[in-house]
Amino acid sequence: MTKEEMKEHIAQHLPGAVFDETGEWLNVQVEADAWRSFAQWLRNEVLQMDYLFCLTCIDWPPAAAAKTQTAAGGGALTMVYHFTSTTFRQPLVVKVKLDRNNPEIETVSAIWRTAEFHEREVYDLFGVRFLHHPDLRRLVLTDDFEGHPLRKDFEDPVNMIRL
Amino acid sequence: MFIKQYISDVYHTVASLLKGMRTTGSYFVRPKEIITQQYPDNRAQMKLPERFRGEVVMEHDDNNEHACTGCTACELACPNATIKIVTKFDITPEGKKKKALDTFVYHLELCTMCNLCVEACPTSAIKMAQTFEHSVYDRSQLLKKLNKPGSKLRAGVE
Amino acid sequence: MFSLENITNSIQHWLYSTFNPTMALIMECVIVMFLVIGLFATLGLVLVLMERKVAARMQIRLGPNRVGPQGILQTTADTLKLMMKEGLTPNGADKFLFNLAPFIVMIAAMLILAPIAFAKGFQIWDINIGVLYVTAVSSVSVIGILMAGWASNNKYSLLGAMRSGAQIVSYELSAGFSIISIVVLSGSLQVSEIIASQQTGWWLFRGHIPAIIAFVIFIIAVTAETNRAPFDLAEAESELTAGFHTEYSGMKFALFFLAEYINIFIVCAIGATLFLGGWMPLHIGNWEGFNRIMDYIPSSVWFLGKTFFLIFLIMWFRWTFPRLRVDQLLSLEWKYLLPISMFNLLLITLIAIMGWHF
Amino acid sequence: MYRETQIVNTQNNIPSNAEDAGFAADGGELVINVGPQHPATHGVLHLVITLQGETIQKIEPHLGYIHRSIEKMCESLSYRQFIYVTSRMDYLSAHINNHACALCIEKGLQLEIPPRAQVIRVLMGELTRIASHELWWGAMAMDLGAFTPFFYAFRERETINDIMEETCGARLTMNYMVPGGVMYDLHPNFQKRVKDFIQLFNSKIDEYDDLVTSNIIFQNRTKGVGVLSKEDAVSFGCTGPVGRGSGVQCDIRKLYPYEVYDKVQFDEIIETGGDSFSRYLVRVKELRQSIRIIEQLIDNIPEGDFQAKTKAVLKLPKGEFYSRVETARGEFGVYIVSEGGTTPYRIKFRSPGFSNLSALDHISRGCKIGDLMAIMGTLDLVIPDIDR
Repeated sequence: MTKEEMKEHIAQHLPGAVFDETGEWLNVQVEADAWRSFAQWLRNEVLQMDYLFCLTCIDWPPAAAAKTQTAAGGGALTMVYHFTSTTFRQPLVVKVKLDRNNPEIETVSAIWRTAEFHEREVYDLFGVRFLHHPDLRRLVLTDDFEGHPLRKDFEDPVNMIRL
Repeated sequence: MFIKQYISDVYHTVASLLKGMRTTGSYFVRPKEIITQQYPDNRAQMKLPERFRGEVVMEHDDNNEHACTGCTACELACPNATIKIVTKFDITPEGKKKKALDTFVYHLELCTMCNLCVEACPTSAIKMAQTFEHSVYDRSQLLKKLNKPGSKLRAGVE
Repeated sequence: MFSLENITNSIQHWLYSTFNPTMALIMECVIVMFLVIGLFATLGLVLVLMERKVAARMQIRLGPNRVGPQGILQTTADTLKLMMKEGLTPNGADKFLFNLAPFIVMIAAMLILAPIAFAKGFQIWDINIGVLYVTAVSSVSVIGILMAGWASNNKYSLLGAMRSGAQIVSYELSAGFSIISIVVLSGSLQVSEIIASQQTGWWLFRGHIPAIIAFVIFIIAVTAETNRAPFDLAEAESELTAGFHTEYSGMKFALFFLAEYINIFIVCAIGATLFLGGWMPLHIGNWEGFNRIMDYIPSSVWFLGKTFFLIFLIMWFRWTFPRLRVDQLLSLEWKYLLPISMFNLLLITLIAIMGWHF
Repeated sequence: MYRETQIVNTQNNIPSNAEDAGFAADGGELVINVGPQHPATHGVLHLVITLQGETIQKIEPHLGYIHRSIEKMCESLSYRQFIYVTSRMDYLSAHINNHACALCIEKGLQLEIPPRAQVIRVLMGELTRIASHELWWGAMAMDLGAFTPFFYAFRERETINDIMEETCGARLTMNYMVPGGVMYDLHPNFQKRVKDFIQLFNSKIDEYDDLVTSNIIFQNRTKGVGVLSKEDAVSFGCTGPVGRGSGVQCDIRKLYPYEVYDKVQFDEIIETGGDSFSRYLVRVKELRQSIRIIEQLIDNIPEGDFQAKTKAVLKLPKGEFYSRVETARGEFGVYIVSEGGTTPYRIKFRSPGFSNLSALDHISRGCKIGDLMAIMGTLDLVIPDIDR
């Protein structure tokens, strides 16, 4: 399955999707509300995206967000999902933009089981709340840790080495 | 049929176990195969490869001169803030002020031996030494000054 | 010819001629006590060193080589270190049982030494039910292990102790069957008579294939009974850290450690006595000349040689095989060893009744 | 910092007894803590295991004991500098991790790598893979109670370490990779020593089979233990020998060849059993495949530069770059978001161990506690790789 075919399929299913083909792989941007059903479709329908090989988040604080014109006002957190299909072997990148002050998104841990740990990690380091996650707790940091270290405005005066 | 299976099971079990015992047993009777190096005793014969990275040193020649111009390229290249270069201003014979190295501070305790500073050095003033016995009783002993007291820049190095 | 029998006899003769019989008996007991304790200490040191050296050679290493010439004083130094160490008792432990357990294991090991014949006529107590006594007393040590595991108030220890309990109880059966098969062949429970019955050749060779099968089963079963790898589930270090002795330290730990090696020595000594003729030199039928040459080697050397050969075999197992899982351990016993040894006992009885053995 | 061990109910309704952490009155479950210091975890992994007798009901991994937030650290390091940090993640395949970073930077810079550097990278990568699998093989056998294989494995691994030391200057965390090539040229002795190693390895590899693979106790310990189905392996994102042991075709070297992997002949080992023994077999067979790759390349190292010309200060163009490589443990991915500066804006390391660990609970339910050692051994977890 080529990039173009994939793009057509997605555009048919989700007319509101925004594509970006500057990178190596096809990028799709979807709304947080549409994410859960879109994920189901990705996994089960024509594209057969059964392998989620990377799940992460990018923080765009207001200053950086204004510079890149990716979001308005209070900045954004972008969830990035890297998929591939063991049938077609064509990677796809899905991005979901979240409100930085109140980041919430539906979990996909029931669809791809690897997401359970990855989402816990993102929750831990970015503070994104995954709705209906079976076991949403901090993964690597202690339970009483304050703040989310991978956010750009996080400062640890003790442990951080700034060069 | 069952009995046959049972006996062949037992036979294969014993055979596989004996095969393993043959391997260890053959090493038992061949002490030549022993590979132990008796480290502190063989220190004299031990030769580390010339590329081995043990610690950063600065080379001084017989006139107590080094090649460091104090350009801080190594300091910038270092990922862990291991190197700190203190510069001073020398007066050249022409009466101009010239930046020169005052102290080359090297934190061995922070160093990861990544060799990036040596790669970055434009005058090959520093290099990696093959020493590796770095243990000391106090962490402060790991803070080193690499340029020897009274040393100065070799003539002709820019 | 040099013989330990002359020494023991002359000492006994001297004691009974100098003191009254009660006093002489007490003196004898004291001498035996010191001998046993001395033997324990020496055996512990020698066996631990031997294990480390054997392991090192198999693992292409040198092993201990720093303390003393060729490292022979290494275990002595280790023992000194362990004596100096503080014997901790955990807070939640049952203090009495916790401190009692290592001694129970140790005492059980000491008791089994009684009927073992170290050389011709060099035997503490030639009881007429020697073999039965050995099998009975050897099961006492499991109580010590269970006690240690339970009293430690540690989950790893408890799991280790329970495994050990299940293991020792089940493997005693097949060990018992192998022992009985020799009793059937020799027709006596007395250790000295079993050895004497091997005058014309060891039971391992005279008893045809069933005797060899019994010997193999005996070796497997005693390896399991002494909690040695591949049956060291009670202290499986990758699963249960150190099993039942996780919480022990200092000399109490050393006692467990020592008892493990003493137990190995004892079971190997029993194996050597039953299957390889104890102190009896290698005799082949009626080759008079050959037998006479063999007799020139002292009987104690024969006994120790055979025992240490078996010990080496058990060490060889340990440094070659992976560990079994707990259910496999039990299925090996109940599905393989026990049926085979029962059938084997039948064959041996047949051989003994028909007099088919050599 | 002390951390409460809490058992959270997920699917199976297991009563939580965190305060008691011991013998619950109902059901007789036993909760034991394996780790953070435990001989079998090979690092500071903490597993809270709920047992029923000796049967595992539930495993809950607690991570973070060696979390250094490398991703955050890399955000303040320049593109040349951050490569060395990745050696500290999966320290057993340090070279391959560095390779992934270098590839990602080169993708951003659109650098052409000299053919000599490509071959050197692949050679070093395969040597690293052998060294890593050797260590795994020894440690796996040791977990299962056989101590001797460990020393035999280390004998071969030591030879590789010596080769590495001679050419790269370090034994474990080589930092031999720079954007655009490798740091130094090969040492003159390299080819001869690698050939000697191949000879040594070929003469010893059969011992491995005699000692462990064909051993009946070992086979019983691993066959049918920790079965991971093909669908689950994909869903859990298991890659490397774990995925291939379950029949998933997931070798990045075959699927998305990088450097010269498309020019060498080797087989992707796939076993369909999905149990611990299949995973074991995949790794042991991969040892021979790695040797095969090295044999093809060692006599055909092209002449030329070992490093492409690069600027002193690297700046990646604005954009996102992702590179995937096959480490000894599975698929390792580097995701760089660049804003055009000298440091990455955001960097994410997709480590294979993290995904493989997430399958641990699923595959070890219902196994004995002794099986856990076989499962953890064949998952081949490296804890700094998981925590990052």
